[in-house]
Amino acid sequence: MFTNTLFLLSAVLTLGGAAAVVYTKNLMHSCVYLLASLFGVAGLYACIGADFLAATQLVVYAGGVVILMLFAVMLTGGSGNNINRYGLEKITAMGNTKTFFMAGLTAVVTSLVILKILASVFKSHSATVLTANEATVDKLGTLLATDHILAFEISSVLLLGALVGAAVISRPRKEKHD
Amino acid sequence: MISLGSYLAISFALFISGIIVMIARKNIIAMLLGIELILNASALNFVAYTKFSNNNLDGHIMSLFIIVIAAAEAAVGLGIVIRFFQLRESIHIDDAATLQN
Amino acid sequence: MSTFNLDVYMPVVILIALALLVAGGSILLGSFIRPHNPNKLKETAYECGEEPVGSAWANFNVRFYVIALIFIIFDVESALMFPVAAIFKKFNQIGLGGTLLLSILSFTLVLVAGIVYCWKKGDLDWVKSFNAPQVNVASKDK
Amino acid sequence: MNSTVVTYLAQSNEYSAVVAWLTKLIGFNANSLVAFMVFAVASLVVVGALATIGGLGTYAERKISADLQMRQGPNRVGPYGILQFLADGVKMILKEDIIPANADKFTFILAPFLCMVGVFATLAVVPFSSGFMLADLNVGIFYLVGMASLVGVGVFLGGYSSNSKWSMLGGMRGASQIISYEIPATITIVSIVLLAGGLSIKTLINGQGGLPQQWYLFHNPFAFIGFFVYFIAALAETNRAPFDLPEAESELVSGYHTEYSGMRFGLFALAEYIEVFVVSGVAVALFLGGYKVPFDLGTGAIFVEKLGLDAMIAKNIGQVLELGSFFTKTFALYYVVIWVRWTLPRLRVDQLMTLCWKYLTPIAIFNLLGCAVWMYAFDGKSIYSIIFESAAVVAGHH
Amino acid sequence: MDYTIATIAPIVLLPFFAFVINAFIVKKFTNLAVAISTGAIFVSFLFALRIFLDFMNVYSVGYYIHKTFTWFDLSAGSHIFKVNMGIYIDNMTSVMLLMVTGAATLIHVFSTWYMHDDPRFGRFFVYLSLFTSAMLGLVLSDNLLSVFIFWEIMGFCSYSLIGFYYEKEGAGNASMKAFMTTRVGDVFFLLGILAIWSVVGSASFVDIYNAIAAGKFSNMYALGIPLATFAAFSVFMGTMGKSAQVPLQVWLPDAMWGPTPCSALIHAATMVAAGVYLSLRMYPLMELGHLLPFIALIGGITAFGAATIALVQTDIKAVLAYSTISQLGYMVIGIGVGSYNAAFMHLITHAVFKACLFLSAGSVIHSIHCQEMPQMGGLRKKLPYTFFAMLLCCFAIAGVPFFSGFVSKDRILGDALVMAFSNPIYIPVAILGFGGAFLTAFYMFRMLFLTFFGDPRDHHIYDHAHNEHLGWNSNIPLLILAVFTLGLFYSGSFTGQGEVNLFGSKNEWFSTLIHKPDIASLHHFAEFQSEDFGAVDTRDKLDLPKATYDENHGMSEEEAHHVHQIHHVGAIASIIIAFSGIFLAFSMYVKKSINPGWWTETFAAWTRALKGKYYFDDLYVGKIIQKGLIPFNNLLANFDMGIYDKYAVDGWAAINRFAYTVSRWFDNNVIDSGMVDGTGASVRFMNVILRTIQSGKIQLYFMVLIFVLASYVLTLRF
Repeated sequence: MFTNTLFLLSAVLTLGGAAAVVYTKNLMHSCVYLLASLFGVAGLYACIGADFLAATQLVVYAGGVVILMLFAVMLTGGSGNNINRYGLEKITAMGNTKTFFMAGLTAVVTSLVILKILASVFKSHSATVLTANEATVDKLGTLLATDHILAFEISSVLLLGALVGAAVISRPRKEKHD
Repeated sequence: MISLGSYLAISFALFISGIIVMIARKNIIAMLLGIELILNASALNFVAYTKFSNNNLDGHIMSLFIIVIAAAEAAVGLGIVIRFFQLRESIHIDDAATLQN
Repeated sequence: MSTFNLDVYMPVVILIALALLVAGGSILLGSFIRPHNPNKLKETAYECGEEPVGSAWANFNVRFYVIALIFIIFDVESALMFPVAAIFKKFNQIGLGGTLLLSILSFTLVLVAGIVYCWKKGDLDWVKSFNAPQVNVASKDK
Repeated sequence: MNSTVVTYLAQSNEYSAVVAWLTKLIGFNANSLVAFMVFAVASLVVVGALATIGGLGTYAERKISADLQMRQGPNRVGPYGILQFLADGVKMILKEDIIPANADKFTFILAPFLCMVGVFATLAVVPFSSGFMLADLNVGIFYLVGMASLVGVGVFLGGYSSNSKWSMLGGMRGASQIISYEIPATITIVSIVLLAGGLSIKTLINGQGGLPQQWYLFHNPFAFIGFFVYFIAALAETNRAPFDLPEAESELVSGYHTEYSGMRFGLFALAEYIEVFVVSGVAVALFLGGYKVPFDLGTGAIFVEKLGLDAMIAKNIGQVLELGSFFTKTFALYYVVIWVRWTLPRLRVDQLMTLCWKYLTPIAIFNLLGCAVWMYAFDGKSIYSIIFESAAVVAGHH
Repeated sequence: MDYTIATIAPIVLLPFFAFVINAFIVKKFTNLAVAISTGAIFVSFLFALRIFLDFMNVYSVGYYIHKTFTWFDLSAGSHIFKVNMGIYIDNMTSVMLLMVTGAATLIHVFSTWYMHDDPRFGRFFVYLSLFTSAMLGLVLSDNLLSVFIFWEIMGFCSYSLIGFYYEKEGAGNASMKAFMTTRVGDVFFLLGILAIWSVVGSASFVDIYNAIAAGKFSNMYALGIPLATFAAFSVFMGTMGKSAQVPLQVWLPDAMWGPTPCSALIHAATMVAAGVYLSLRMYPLMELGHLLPFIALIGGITAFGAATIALVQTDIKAVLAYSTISQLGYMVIGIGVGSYNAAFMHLITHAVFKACLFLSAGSVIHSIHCQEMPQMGGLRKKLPYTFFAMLLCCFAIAGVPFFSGFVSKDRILGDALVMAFSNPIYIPVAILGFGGAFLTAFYMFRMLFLTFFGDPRDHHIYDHAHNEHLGWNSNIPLLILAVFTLGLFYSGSFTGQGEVNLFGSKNEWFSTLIHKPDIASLHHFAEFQSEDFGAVDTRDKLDLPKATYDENHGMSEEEAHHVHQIHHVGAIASIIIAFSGIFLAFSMYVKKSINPGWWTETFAAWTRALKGKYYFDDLYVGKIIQKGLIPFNNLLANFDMGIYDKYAVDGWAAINRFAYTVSRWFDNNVIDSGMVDGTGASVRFMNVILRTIQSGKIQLYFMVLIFVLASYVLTLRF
């Protein structure tokens, strides 16, 4: 009963958020809707017992990625419909009928592909019995420290690379005359 | 109500939304939003399959690293966007079509 | 391994609903009794009593972004550290503490290298951004 | 595991009776339904209590600041002015609700809601006592970190949506400050998790005891430093002085909520005061033994044994003692927070970032590694038990 | 001594770790980086020495160490696709390891002196470390795939080191040339690996040997030729590229743009020898593919041709470079005439004396800052140690008895002579071989005399030769290498397993231990079983019989006697040839009784051809590359105008005007408008389309990607 409610709420939040991301024309709003969608995904994780992943989703996405996106939106001029000094359209560029038509076409094709792949799954897994939810933290920790130790260590290198790379890219640069 | 099918359907919808956002938007940041949606859809798939097939946690690990990579990707991607904006005063994707200057 | 019921998430949902209810309710309650007579002056943003100049949604200092960037990397790092830290005690009891300690050490030190790099390059200095000229469009955009 | 208010109540016979009666009445298993109702009531109690505490927080702040500055403080409304917060509340509801014309209305309305949700959701895992706890999630402390980060989004959106330069600056500063100080706080939490061996709040508290030498604060030197790192970071995360840059009156008018008026402003304030309580509570749970009462009085077993009380009543007495223990420590920290605010001058923005990234974060990482090495080297024993045991060994030799 | 991968891998990994560490610290801590590099290779040398002594101790033909582990496994069901990596050490490998690590150590030490004042002192060592680890990896590899990987890493290092002085334009061009030329060979080599894989299903040497023994290659054809021949030829093309055999020899002389120590290590001692080493490993395949005569011929042409070019060079390093090509030619002759262990011995002896020669040349160049021999002369007194070392090496390379070059080269030539008597195809090989030997003796001593004897021709240079800068780290490597040019280290038995014999015909360890893996003897490998990672080798070496020297080499008494006789003739001939070459050089450049100028004037055309290096560069650069397409076009045009128009069109027109008109109409309307213009138009049309597609619009790419993927998936059935 409650499980289904939680699932439904999360699903509605996820899909509604995603749909709103598609629909809205305001970049800042679409970031907020993305937050809602990701929040819903966290709920979906929680529904199938992936409690640690749900929390990670909250920490990394709600706290991290969305804030980063919001900052990036601000750094590139907010979401006002300004025209910059070169006369270029500065922001928006949120698509028009033509691009949405193309996107719709692609989406149809993609959904054909995915539906074809998923058809068998939908047929065979119609009635699954939910296994009991278990605490995942210890298991995940054990996996990370044993089987996936290499991935764990390499991810630190990946993060280091991302940190250094992004810092170098976005660092303010001195102009020539100084 | 909670079944593999419903999870796959949700992740399918998320994925399609991501595709649409990625192609329809001409704003680089908005495209990155689409990429986040796509990555989330795939991560959700991994967890769902893990739950409904053998219930070992490999899918969780995979999703965990997808999240890690998504974060790194967002950091670097947005860094590039900001740098590009500093150079061009634009975050229109088609302004990024030239290879030089 | 003990199992758990999804009912443990009930309070979370209830509390979120309560938060929305409390916030929405108080505003709704106020709307019945509070005065509502807006005028143009009231609705302008506060700018020391002057007419606001331009939009506030101009570009901001890149420093903010670099900070957010370092933040997200360390956020992810801590997210990965949590499960490993949680099993440390258990592993220590069965005699695997040394290997786990090594892996935690190497994982952390690699990221420390990152923060040392940013420190050396001055990304952590806030003041520098005031002195160093930069290609920031905020001042030009009028 | 999963010992919440429901599992606590389920120990009594009445609970199962009620469940059985309801099951009979409505025709299907009412376990979940009763749990829901209990949770709902408990949540209402918690929210009510904390709203009051938050409100009283404003009163306490004024009173304490007045005390520190040798003034009277509010003293007109009610005895000692204690009803001041009610008067404030009424005022806020009665104030006109102004949304600036140029504002982004959607986010303007959403921002305080986000703050509220972020703060209220963290209440779920605040351990008031071993029995009175809303949810004991397996990932409790991590969940708390995640939910609390919603506040950052709320603050940013609040600053952004007003379309005022003061708000914008305040919002950017606020968000970057909150996320920055989340790092040392989180890493310190990781080091305590490492000591306790689990993410659930219950596990964290059960690793400690009622007496100070059993607390993680005095477990080892790294945890001791960690407490101060966490406390400073928590202050900054809640935008409290001396880290209240986002709302620095002398610089930014009122920061990110410059354009907010009436109840909308009230929500920000309420969220802030409750968050202070929550971080104080978390600090207590992590470092100061949480709800633990000395000499295991909290379990109530001793009352059954010595006084011959009924088991359930003894347990209830134990719970009250635990609640007392938790609230005493938390309010003590709360007092320190207010005390700090009215004692220390505000930092400059560059000092703020320097403090975070060049002092707290390296120290926190050092603490984490130190804790890991300590665990490995001393097999998880606290400094007290090491000294005590060696003393015992020495004593045994003589 | 039981070996596991963990006890063998340090040989490769130490230099590699040195490379990794140095790559980071080289800018700040140059001296530390140099010390790390040198130390790492020295420790590798100790490891190699231990392995070598162990093999000497066992002293058995059948002893080898083979450790494999699965790199990746893509097997699905019954379809096995498994890639193993591993280590294979037999007697040959152990000798090779010792040579590579020893030479590399000495050259590292020498480089600390030679490169010391260079601004990129540290970086040089970074490259050297990477190179050394790659070379050692190649030597230890048990399969062609890892050989190829290390082969390419070496190619890269060679490229970097040739272009080390990248400020000079010539260096940049030379490095590019070396890279591209060897690439031609490498492509064939890869093709060969694939061809072999298609038959064997593995690239492991042992698997290949087993497949050959089992006759898997029979009745396999590729492009209409036997697959064995095809594979052997492709692999040998790799050798030709790497070991600078005609016609891919052009890059090696230009490789001398690199610093001299790197020339010594890479372009004399090790990397170029790796090609020969590969051919030695693949000997059964070459034999199976009936490629040996071809190989011998290529080797002969290379040996002789390069020697003739060396006659007229004036740059001291150029002489050495051509001499290297020529000596590599001898090794290839050795392979071609089936003189397996002599070819390998020549590889080793050549590595030693050529490294020493290069290092000597390096110390001369570094002392006088000049490479041109006509400006040298009389340096004997200034550089006595260098002179001594170079003298010994020249004796060795010229084939004077008691020196190493004599032992190995004489054996190759002797076998060539034996083959020439039995098979007329080999007659030119023998002639070219002996001729080359004469020229070798001549030009090496020409170089020696021009450099060290006579009066100083350029007093400015002579006076400024600062020999006081020569230190222990420049002389000791030279002298150590020079000592090892003595023949008794290779023939005879200094390890105490047989009797010492200065003439090198009795009980010598080299030919006792290293046996030709010809098809007849491949059964030896059949007992092989792959072992898991790090497992101890199950072969109990105590059970292995000690190898004994077979004077008859498995032939009957009579045959052996016949062969010995020819060998004696060959030996005497080569001694005479060597001394006459030396005498000729002596009389030309020391006694000056013969005027070399007369010879160059008399045979001016020849001299020009030699100076022009037989115009190979002109051919490649000028003819094939630059004008490759235009002459082809011209040819077509000439055909059109000169033959078709002149005879066919005019003739036909005269006979039949109607046909002519029709032809012209056809020409105008169909060929020109339709096809020629049509081609242009279609290109323009495609251009428009392609330009639109190649718009840089990432979303478009993404869409196309999705559509292509979709069209693929939707056509699948599952």
